[in-house]
Amino acid sequence: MAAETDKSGNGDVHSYLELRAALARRDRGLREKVVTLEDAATLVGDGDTVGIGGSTMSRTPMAMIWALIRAGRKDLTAARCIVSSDGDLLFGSGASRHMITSWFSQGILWGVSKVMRHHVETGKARYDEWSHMGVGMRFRAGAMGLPFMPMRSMLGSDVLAQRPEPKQIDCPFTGEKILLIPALNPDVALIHVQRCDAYGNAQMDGLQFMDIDLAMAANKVILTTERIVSNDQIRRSPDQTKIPFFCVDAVVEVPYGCAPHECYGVYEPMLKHMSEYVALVNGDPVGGMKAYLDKYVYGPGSWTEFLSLIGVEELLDAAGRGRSIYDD
Amino acid sequence: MAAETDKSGNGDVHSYLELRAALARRDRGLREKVVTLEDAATLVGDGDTVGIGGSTMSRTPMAMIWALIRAGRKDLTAARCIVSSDGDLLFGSGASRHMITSWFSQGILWGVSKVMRHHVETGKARYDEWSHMGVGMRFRAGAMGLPFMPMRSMLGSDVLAQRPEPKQIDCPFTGEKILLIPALNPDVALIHVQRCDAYGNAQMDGLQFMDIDLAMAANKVILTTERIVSNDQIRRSPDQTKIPFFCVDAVVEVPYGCAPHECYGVYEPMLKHMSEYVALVNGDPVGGMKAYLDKYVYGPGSWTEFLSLIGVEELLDAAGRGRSIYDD
Amino acid sequence: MTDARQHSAAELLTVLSARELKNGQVVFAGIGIPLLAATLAQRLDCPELTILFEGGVIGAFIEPGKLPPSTNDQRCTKRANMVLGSTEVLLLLQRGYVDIGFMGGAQIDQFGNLNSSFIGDPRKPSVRLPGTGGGNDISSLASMIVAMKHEKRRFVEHVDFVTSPGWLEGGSSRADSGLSAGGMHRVVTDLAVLGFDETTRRMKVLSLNPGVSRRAVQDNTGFELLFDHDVGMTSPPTARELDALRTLDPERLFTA
Amino acid sequence: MTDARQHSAAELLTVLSARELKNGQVVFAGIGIPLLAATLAQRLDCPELTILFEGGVIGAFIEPGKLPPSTNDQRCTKRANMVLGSTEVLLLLQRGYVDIGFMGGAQIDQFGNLNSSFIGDPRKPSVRLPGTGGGNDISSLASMIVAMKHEKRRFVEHVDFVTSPGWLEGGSSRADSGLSAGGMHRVVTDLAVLGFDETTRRMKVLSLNPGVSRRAVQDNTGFELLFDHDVGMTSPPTARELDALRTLDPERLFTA
Repeated sequence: MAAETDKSGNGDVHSYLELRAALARRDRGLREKVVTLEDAATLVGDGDTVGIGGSTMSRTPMAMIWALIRAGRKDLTAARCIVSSDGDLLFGSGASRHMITSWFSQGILWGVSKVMRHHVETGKARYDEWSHMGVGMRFRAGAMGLPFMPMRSMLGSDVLAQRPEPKQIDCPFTGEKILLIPALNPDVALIHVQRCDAYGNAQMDGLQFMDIDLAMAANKVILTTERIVSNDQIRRSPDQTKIPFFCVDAVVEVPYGCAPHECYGVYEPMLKHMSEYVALVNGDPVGGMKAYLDKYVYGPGSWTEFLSLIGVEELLDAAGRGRSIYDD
Repeated sequence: MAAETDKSGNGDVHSYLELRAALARRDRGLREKVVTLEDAATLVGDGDTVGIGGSTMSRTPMAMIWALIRAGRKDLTAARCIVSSDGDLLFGSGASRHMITSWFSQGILWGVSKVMRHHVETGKARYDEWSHMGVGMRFRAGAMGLPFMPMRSMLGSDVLAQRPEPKQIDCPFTGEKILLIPALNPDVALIHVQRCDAYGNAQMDGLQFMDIDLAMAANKVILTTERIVSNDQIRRSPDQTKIPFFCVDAVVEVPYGCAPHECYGVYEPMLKHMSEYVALVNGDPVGGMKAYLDKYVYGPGSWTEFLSLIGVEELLDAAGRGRSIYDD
Repeated sequence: MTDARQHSAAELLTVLSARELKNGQVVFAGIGIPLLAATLAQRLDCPELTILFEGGVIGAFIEPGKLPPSTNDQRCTKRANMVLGSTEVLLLLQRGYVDIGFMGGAQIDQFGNLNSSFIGDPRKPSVRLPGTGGGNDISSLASMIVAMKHEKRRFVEHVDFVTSPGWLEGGSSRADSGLSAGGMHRVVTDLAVLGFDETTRRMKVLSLNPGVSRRAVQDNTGFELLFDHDVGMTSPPTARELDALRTLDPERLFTA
Repeated sequence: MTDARQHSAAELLTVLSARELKNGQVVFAGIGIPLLAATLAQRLDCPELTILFEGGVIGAFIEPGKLPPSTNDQRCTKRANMVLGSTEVLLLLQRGYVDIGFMGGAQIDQFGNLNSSFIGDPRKPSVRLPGTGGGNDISSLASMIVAMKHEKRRFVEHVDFVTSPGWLEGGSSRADSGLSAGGMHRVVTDLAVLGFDETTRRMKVLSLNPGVSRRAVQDNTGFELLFDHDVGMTSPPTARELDALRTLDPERLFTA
C-alpha cells in the first residue's frame, strides 16, 4: 500500500475498490491489541503516509513519533492539521522529508522554526501547504469513503495555485465555483488519547481536533493512551467513545505520551523543555538538532527515561496546570 | 424565505449569497431566548420547510409539533430521517402535505400506517423517499454551507430513479460514478434535548441521530428541552455541548416534551398510548384521526393537560424504563 | 427442556439466519428478526460479533426481554461500545467497516432486489409501504443477508420497485450502475437457505429446510429457482438455539 | 493608576483593534494580538462577544494571566460554551455563523491580501514562513480585521504570495474568483486605522493614530495610500483600556 498511498498523499485518490480491499484485509473483530511502543513502531513501514493526531502542541502522539525515529523509519509522508516540534523532529531525524499541513513551526512564541526553514529552503524536504480546513476536508473525505469533499475556501489564493491536487468545478446545482478536495487515506494514523480500552475504544476529553476523521480515514490506527481502562467503563458511557475499536490496530499505554506537549485535562505543555529545545535547534538547525536527538531521542533506554530527563519538577508542574482546566 | 426554501426542499439549492444573507439576518448574540410553546409556534410560517429532530419514536419534538397543529399551521414541508406518528399527525391535521424522509409508518410493531397510506395513495399528500443516508447528506451539506454532498448509495435503485433532485457525475479524481445530493437548509428545525441553557447551548445524551447537522443547516432553530440549566453548568463541560447557542432562536422548557415517544435516559415510549393511538387511526385513518386530534391535540388546554390524559401511571412507568438505560 | 420440534416459522427464520453470522464480524442489523438473530448469534457462538444499528450504535448487547421497538430506541444502546450519529453509523458502510448487512424484506426478486416502497405501480400504488429507511444504503454498500417469509407473492420475478438493490438485472449490472462493493449473499427463509449464482446472479437454493421438498420451495416462488449442484438439508433448530431465542424474546415480540 | 501616555506599540495595536469589535458579534480570532484584543473587548464593552478559536472552541473566556501559547491549547477552552472539532469550527465560517475574522499579518498589500507563507520567490524563497493555518479559510469566508505593525517591508504593493485572500486584484476580482462572501474590512496598525475603497478595493486611511502624520503613514507604506475624505484622529488608549489589557497579559506575552 505504501507507494500507492504515498501517491494518494499527492492527490492520487484510491479507487473505491482499492479502499474497500485495504479495509477488508484488516481484522475488525473485538480483540485485545495492547502492545509496546517498539512493537507498534513495526506497524509503520518506510515510505508510508502517516497521519498525526492532535494539533500544534496538543495531544501530539510524541511517544509514538519518538519510537518511530528510534526505529529508524524513513521516507515517511506526514500529514497533520498544524505541525509543531513534532515536524522538526521528523525532518531533523530524516524520518520524513515530506509534510502535508497548513502551518509548520514550533509555536508562535518562538517565531519561525529554523529546522523547517533549513529543510524546506535547501530543498532537503517538502512542505505541501493546504488551508487548515483543506487538511480537514482531505481527512473527512477519507473518513467518509468518498473520493473528495467540496469546499469554498482556498479559491483565488496562491495556496491553491501551488497545489496541483484539488479540482475546481462549477457547481451543477448553483453554477458557483466550488473546489473539490481529494481524500487522504493515510497508511497509518498516530493518535494519543486520555483513555481507551484494550480493544481500542477511545474516549477523548476536550479538544478533538481532526482525530475522529483521521482515525476513520486511515488504513491502520495506532493509539497511544494515558491509561487503559476496562471495556466495562467504556460501555457505561458509550456516547463518550469517539473512536470505535474496529478501526484501531494497536493500543499502547504511555503516561505523559505527549510530552513535552500537552494532553487535555492531564498536563499542559512543558514550556521550559520546549524553550530549551527551540533555543538549541533554532540556534543551529543541524548541530542543535543532532544534539537534541542524541540526548533525548536516541539516548534514553525508554520513554520513562526520556521523561526523567525532562524531570519530575516540570512533569508535576505541567500536570498541575493540566488538571486546572477543570477548576471552576 | 418560505417559498424559496420550499423549493430548496425540492432540490432547488440556495445560492451561497442567499444562504449567507439568511444567516446574516439572524441575531447571533448571546441572549436569553426562553419562550412558551405558543410563542415558539409563531416562528413557523405556513409553507415553511420544517426539519424535525430525533428519529422514529426517539427524541421527537412532539410538544412543538402539537403546538404547531394547534396554531393551525398549514402547507408545511416536513423533513426527518425516519418518521413515526409525528408524520401521521402532521398529515392528518392538514399541517403538512409533503414529507421528505426515508421511512414513514408508526413503527414496525404496528405494520404500515393507514394514515400515511390514506394520504399518499389518494394523492392528498406527497412522500418524497430518500435513502436514510441520503437524508443525512442533505442535512450535512446544508450544515456545512455546501450546495451538495457526494454519496455512493441510492445508485442503480428506483429510489434514485424517482428523485429528480440528485445529480450523478463521473468522479473527476477516480472516474467512478458518484451521486451528488443537494443541500437541504430548512426554514426551521424543531429539536428536543435533555437539557440546554437559556441561550440555547444544548447538551444531548445518548443517540444524536441527525440533530447536530439539522441544527446547523436550518435557518431557524426551535429547541424544546426537558429542563433549562444554568450557563455555568454548560460551561463546566463544554465538550458535552452539541448545539451552540448562536444557531438557536427559541428555547422552550417542556418536560415529557417527546410524549408519547421517548427521550433518551429520561423516558421510554409510552406504548400503551401509542397502541391505542394506532388502533384508532389505523382502524379509520380519517374518523379515527379526527377523534384523536379532538381529544388529545385540540382538546387539552395545555401540554400538561395532554400529559394528564396519558396519565401519571404511564408517565411514571415510561420514566422508570427511561432511567434504566443507565443501570449496570 | 424445550421441545426442538415445536417452533414457529419466525423462530426457524431467526435461528437459521443467526447461523449465517461468524464470530468477529461487524454486522449492520435491521429491526425485527435481523436484530433478534444477530443478538442470538452473540449469545450462542459469536460472543465477539459487533452489531451496528442505524440509530447510531456500535457493539450493543441487547438485554433479554428488553427488545427495542425500533433500531432508533435507547434499548439499542445497552452495553454498547459506542453511540454516534445516524449519518456517522451509515457512513461506516460507505467506508467499508461493515462485513454483513442483515435485513428483512417485504418483496424480493430473482436477482435479490428488495422492495419495501410500493405494491403495484409506483405512480398509482395499491399500497404505499413505509420505504427504505437504511435498507438502500446497507444493500448498496455491504454484503447482504436477508431473512423473510417464503411466499409466492413475496418471491417475484421482478419487484414492483427496487428499494434496496440486489444484483439489479443480474450479471455485472450492479457494478455497472456504480455499486462496486457489496451485494446479495444469502436469503434465509422458512423453507430454504438461498444464495446467488456467481455469474448470472440469479437466486439459487443452497439447502432445504427440514421436511421441505424442492417442489415445495419452487411452488412458493414466483420465478424459476436455480438449485445448487448438491443441495443440502438444513439441520433443524436445536433446543439450545430455541432456548436462547425464547430467553431473548419471551413475549414473542418478533417471533410470534 | 496607569499612565495612559506610556504604552508599547503592541499595546496600542491591541487596544485599537479591540475597539473595532461590537457586543454580540461572533468573532473568529487568531493567536497573539487578535486573541488578546478580542478578550480585552469582552472584558470592556462587549460582554456578549463570542470568541471562536480554530482549535475547536466557541465562546471562551480566557483567564487573565493564563493566555494560551496557541489557539489549539486547552487554555482556549476555559469557560467555553462549546468545544468541538477543528473542522467543525472552521465550517462555521463556511456556513456563515461568523461576523468577523480577526488575524495578525506578516505582509499585506494594497488590496489587503496577506502573506504568511514565503518571503521572496516561492519557488526559491529567502524565507519559508509557517504558512496559512486557518488564515486562508477565515479570510476566504469572513469579513476581516487585521492587526499588524506598520512597516514599509510589511505594507507592499504586491505580496510575494497570497496566503489569505483580501480583495485579490481589487474591484470584483475576489467575487469573480469564487469568494462571494467576506473580505478585508479593517487594518489596524500602530500608525493608523485603515479600510478599503468600496469600488477599487484599495487600502484607505480612515484615521491617524495620536501624533502620526499622513506623511508618516505614507512613508511607512510600500504603495500609495488612499485617504478618506475626512480622515479622523484615533483617540488614544485610556487608562481603563490599558489597565484591563495589562491584567490580561501581565507577562507581556503578546504585548512586549
